[in-house]
Amino acid sequence: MVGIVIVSHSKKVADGLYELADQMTGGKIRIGKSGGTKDGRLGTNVDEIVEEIKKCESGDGVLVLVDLGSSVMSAQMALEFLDGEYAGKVEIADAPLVEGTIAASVEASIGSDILKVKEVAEAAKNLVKI
Amino acid sequence: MVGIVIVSHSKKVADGLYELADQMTGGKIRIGKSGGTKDGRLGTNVDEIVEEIKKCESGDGVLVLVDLGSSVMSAQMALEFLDGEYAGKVEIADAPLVEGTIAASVEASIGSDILKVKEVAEAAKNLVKI
Amino acid sequence: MMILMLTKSDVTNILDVIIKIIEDNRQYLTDLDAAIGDADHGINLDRGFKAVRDKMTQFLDKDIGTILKNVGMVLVSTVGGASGPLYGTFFMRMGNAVSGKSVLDENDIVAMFEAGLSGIKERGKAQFGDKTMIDAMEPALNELKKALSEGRNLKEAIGAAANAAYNGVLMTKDIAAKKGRASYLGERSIGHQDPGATSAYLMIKTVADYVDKLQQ
Amino acid sequence: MMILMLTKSDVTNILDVIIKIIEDNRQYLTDLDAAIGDADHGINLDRGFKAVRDKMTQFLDKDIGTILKNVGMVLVSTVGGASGPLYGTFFMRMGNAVSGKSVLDENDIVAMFEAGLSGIKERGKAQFGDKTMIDAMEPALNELKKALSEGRNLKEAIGAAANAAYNGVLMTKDIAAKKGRASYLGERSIGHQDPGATSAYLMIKTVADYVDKLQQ
Ligand SMILES: Nc1ncnc2c1ncn2[C@@H]1O[C@H](COP(=O)(O)OP(=O)(O)O)[C@@H](O)[C@H]1O
Ligand SMILES: Nc1ncnc2c1ncn2[C@@H]1O[C@H](COP(=O)(O)OP(=O)(O)O)[C@@H](O)[C@H]1O
Ligand SMILES: [Mg+2]
Ligand SMILES: [Mg+2]
Ligand SMILES: [Mg+2]
Ligand SMILES: [Mg+2]
Repeated sequence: MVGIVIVSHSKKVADGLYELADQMTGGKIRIGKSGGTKDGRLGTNVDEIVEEIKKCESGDGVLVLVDLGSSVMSAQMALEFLDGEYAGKVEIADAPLVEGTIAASVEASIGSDILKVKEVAEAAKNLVKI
Repeated sequence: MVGIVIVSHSKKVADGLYELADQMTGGKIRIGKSGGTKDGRLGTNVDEIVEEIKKCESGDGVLVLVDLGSSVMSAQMALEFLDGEYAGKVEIADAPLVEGTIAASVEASIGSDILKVKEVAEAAKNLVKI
Repeated sequence: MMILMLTKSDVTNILDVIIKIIEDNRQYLTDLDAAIGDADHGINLDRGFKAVRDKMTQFLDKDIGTILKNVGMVLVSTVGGASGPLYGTFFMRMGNAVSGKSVLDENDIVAMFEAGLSGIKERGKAQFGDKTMIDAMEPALNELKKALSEGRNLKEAIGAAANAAYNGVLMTKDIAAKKGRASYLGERSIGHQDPGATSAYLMIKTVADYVDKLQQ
Repeated sequence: MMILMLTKSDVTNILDVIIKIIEDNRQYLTDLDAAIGDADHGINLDRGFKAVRDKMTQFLDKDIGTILKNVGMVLVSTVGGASGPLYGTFFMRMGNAVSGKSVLDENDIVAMFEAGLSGIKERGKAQFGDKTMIDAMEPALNELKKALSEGRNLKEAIGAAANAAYNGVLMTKDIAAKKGRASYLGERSIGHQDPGATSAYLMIKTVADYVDKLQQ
């Protein structure tokens, strides 16, 4: 199963979104989360992103979802820091954080591959809410 | 100034996103939040949404941002429960929660009107992150 | 020939049984939701109807319309999931349709069901066949109207409506969800019974069973 | 004629001063960020450079390239904002450009600055004129190269680079942000000085002042 890693500037956002996604997938997939800096400020934590990706990789790849501008850069750095065994297995979605994470988590839980999971996450942009 | 109300199924997501938006706007605008049910489950709380909208209305209207499907319905019910004085002053954005909230909060903080703030929130759909 | 009417105490008795039935099916409805949603439908409704039970004394002296409206308001305030605004709107609209009344005849029952269902459709923008509670409710309403127009009595008509609701529930197994959380699964939701259709059936069945036991 | 070279201890001395300068300007940089961002740039950098200070002993025995790479890694791990990956990449790429060296000549300095700046551009996909740290760095690099090619010495060239960086900072006041958080403000960011360009200037100025005091 594809793993999902949630990256936010806020630990609360990451923790809460984890709960929402986990509730929808009932433990079927691995979901990681990194929010806030090591010392508890609003911001991102590259080392933690690396660790969470490792925890969530079970052979089928990991999709990373991010919130604001600099979390993309932090996620990209995390990918560069990962060993060669992860090369090409981890993708960052160009998707809205909450909506993309829920959609991607459900898609991963039905066993879709990483490209499909990423596609579904990115399609969450076009979600019509009203 | 236009007020912003964040509606999520998760109290943590609402609280964390509030902090992110407040950090970006430095107290210049009123930001409300409602996450989770009255008894602390994942879900929405219509009464709290009503209260938060009231707290955030200072004459220029309030934009409500929502996460998943049923939070739209809850926000719509909240609008129906509001007294006549709020009629036409409160809008729900068809926007991604995190990205829309940040963009809308900044836009509100520079004094834009509710239609412009809503437009900016909804344009966050097209944000290219990568 | 006697015509069966529902009194205010019939309505509150039915509500009491619904509260009980939802409590009994709390786990079942939650398990159905675990398969295609977020595993909370039974928890949500039980929380809502327990709140109705707790607040009931506050509006028990009112007319049927006001009672139903208040039931709806309590559900909206306490359920927390999509079923909150949906069933909340259902009960509020039913209440509006029979506002001020202390007995309900066949026409009232049809009118309130019709008003409630259109409230749900307006609120959730779903249609029959989207794998939602509407898939139980709409066939039930149609069957109720058909049976009454064919001259069958209220007991028979509500019984037939409950059967139609049941068939609607079964149908939800064969279709893909187009609304609500199950729609994230798309085609993968086929094979699973919709929790909201199931709870709607349970409520309609409760009414049918209650009415069936009334003396005509 | 003597040619000015930077030794390893020059590099670590400069780092020490940068740590101090960032600490001294923590509030100033944060206030600049409050106007057009999220009021944390000074806090972010101070946190990062304090961590550099704390970890410095762990790599002080290494060559200049390794030291700079480690500085970059520490910044990436501890800063927390956009400036973390950006300055982190800057120092890491500088380190790579002078890997194994224990003294730096003019060519090394140009090469490392060039490598660092292109790292920032790759990482953040911003260009000169987007109201970012690049607006201080790119004119500084261009001026450094120009001055050296005109035969001016390193002191003069780095001094000129620092002036160019300062003009770049001033320019950020007149333009709208296209990258980073300030871009949410669009045209409304005009009139405000970019915090990242300011911190970049402070670092370049630190190098210039240090080099200026060296005996040629
Ligand atoms: N838009 C809608 N219209 C009608 N019914 C819906 C709609 N969305 C969801 N439902 C019904 O609500 C049920 C789920 O309710 P519940 O689990 O309490 O809410 P949530 O999905 O928010 O957790 C679904 O099984 C479905 O029958
Ligand atoms: N894409 C980018 N490319 C180059 N520099 C950038 C970019 N995004 C932001 N910056 C710089 O980073 C500075 C903000 O840094 P900081 O406040 O530490 O990060 P954050 O914006 O995440 O809070 C800006 O003033 C700008 O100079
Ligand atoms: Mg549910
Ligand atoms: Mg739910
Ligand atoms: Mg900042
Ligand atoms: Mg920041």
